[in-house]
Amino acid sequence: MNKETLELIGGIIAIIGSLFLLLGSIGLLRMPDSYNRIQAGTKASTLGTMLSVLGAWFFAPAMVGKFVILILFVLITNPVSSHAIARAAYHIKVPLSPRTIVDKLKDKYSADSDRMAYKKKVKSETE
Amino acid sequence: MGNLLIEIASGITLLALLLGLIRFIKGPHKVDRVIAFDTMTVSSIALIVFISLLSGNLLYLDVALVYGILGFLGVVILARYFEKGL
Amino acid sequence: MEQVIIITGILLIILGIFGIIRSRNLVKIVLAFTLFNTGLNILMISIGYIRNAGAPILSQIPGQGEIPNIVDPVPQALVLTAIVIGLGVTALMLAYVLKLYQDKGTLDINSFKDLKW
Amino acid sequence: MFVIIAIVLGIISLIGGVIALFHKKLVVAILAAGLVSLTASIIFLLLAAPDVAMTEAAIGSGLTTVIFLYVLNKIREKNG
Amino acid sequence: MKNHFIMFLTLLGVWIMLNNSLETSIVVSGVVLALLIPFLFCNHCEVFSQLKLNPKSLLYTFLFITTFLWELIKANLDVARRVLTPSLPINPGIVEVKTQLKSKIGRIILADSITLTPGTFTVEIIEDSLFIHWIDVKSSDLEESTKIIVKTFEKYLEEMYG
Amino acid sequence: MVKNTLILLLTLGIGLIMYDVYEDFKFQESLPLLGDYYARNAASETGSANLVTAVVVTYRGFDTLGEVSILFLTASIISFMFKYKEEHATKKEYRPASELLISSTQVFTPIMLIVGIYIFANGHLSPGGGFQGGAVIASAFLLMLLANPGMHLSHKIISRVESISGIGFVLAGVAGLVYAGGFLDNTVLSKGEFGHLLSAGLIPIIYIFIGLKVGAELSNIVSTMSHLPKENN
Repeated sequence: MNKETLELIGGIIAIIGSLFLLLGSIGLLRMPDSYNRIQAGTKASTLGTMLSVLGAWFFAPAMVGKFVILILFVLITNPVSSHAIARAAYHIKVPLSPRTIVDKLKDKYSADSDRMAYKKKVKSETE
Repeated sequence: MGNLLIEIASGITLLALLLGLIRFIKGPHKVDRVIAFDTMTVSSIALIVFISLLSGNLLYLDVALVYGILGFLGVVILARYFEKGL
Repeated sequence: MEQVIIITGILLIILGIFGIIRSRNLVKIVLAFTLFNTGLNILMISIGYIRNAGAPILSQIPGQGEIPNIVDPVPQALVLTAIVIGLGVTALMLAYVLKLYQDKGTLDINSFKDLKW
Repeated sequence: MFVIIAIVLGIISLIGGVIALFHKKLVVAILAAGLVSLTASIIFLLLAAPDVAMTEAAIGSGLTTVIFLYVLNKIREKNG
Repeated sequence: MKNHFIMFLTLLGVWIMLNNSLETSIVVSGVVLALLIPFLFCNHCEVFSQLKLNPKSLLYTFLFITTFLWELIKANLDVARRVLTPSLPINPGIVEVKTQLKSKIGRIILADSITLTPGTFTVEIIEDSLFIHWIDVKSSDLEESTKIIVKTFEKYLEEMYG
Repeated sequence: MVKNTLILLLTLGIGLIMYDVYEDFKFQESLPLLGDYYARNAASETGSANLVTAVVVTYRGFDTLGEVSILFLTASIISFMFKYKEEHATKKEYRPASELLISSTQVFTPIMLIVGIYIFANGHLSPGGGFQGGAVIASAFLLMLLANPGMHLSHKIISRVESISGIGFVLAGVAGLVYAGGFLDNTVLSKGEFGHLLSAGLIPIIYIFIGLKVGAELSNIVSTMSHLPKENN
């Protein structure tokens, strides 16, 4: 494997990754409500960033540690942020799009007593 | 050859950033703006990596590393603010 | 590239000053101050920029009479501390804003006329 | 290539600044200020100043936002 | 104790990969730091204590990672198809699924994997039911959706963490 | 109406001044005098690869000392203004964080701390240093506060870390005065091999002190702001 071939492979992988980033942004524009925007936006861009960093690794094979740790950081931090914002969005009653078929969480949230019990349980756990 | 490919890739990433900005301007609800911000942060990590390759200085990767570990904090803070948990 | 960045910095400074003068809300004024701060930092860094020069991190000790091809490190060292100080000043200003709000119950700058005669 | 990157980042940061000044909701304004900080960090990187870019990244991504929001939280609590 | 040991290994690995070299000074300082940090800041952490350390669980970890990467790429292509089709063929909804995992680390890995594969993500976790937003609801029934969404990952995670 | 016109006129005036700045802006073709000196000699005098670090820690060390004390002053003013009183401490009402966030915090916090330590221990080799590392460490404590808003960072530990690192910083400076050329001269220890972790004399040690001090101060600010009292006391 000479340097030219490695750079060609890396460049193609990086372009595929950036296409995923573009796809995430298009999804962000086209989707009808916030939850679907989280689906398209943050997730496609996670894979896009991972592929871009992987492609960049072919250009500097000696820096393997930094690229691996960058991919790992993106992989472990992203689901936490998208889960947190989705939970907050449901809590402040961001409307679901009219195309939604089923909403199982609504029954759970409307039963106030259940929610209070859940709250108490979590509080006792954290203290 | 390799540099040309990376330039194309960073051009596409810039286009993604601009599309995210459109959602940030339009966003009917504040949650939509937060999602657009999150997407732009993640995309800019890729942009920083491309810049470090184009300028030939691999020490710039440390900046991308800081964004990788701290980028999610802003979104979590805003989410906790919205759900009255701060 | 340098012209574009300098125009960005200058426009951010003008925007910040305009916001500081025009806004009524105290929190908005602090926000405009941070914008002003960012624009000023960008302008100060671009003073030390030299075309086609690298970052001020050397890979080996330069020999006798040899000048490495790097940008000026002095403005960068100044801006480095300015950003951290900026965070401290912002926190202090926001603490005062909260104290004023707890006293008067409003954020409108027009209602703080105690020293006006 | 760097020229194009600089132009796009300049546009994003100026639009972010305008939103930060003229939007009615304070939360959105604070978020837009975070956007300005994000682009400013990449602009510092283009100017060959990685130290400054890292400072801006470490401080602008979490600490500035949280200080604004803690104060805003208290104001919101009092207004009910 | 087990938690501290695994945390030590993780932190040492992170330190060596950050420095990107295996010199003696870096390894020694890494060992010192990785011993110090869990003892100072992690008195109440118990995330890693349920981890099993035997050859079987290592094998299942490997299988899990390959499955996860395959699912990630497959699901991304699926969402790409949906986004690029002009009529936008989506069918969203929030469904409830059950999990049998009890350990904390297993639950966060399960929720993270569900969130990372596009098409599904976790909105809320209440006790042992997860509420999933699904971009294309195939079935709103509890058992049916549990079988489709959770079982792919859970069978590996059960072997790994119990 | 009059006010709006005045504001517009003022902004226009500032715009004109700024336009003048832009017109007269000359791009540098070569390094100015001071920068030239640093570029030639800083690496061989201090042994540090990152020249910004050399300037911040040794050549302009007094600036850094003043800067750190301004930060200390800010943190203490804020905590005096909103003094935390045990008897007035009401139970904070908040919605608990989700289980995923609470569990992930236990994994992320040590990793963030080690990234912060990496950043300020490698200040003389790669971009980074005490200020950035301190900010990352403060962000780690911020994440703990977000997952668990009722938690109190111990003020005793924070103030001890801060005062010890402050004293260490000054002592390192005095050691330079006694054993080497001047205040904060870093050649007390040997310069070591260029480009390795243990090199550049005292610079890594001073940066570790600065990093701990900045981290403690920023954590103090964040912790005070997170427990703001509801009413004026």
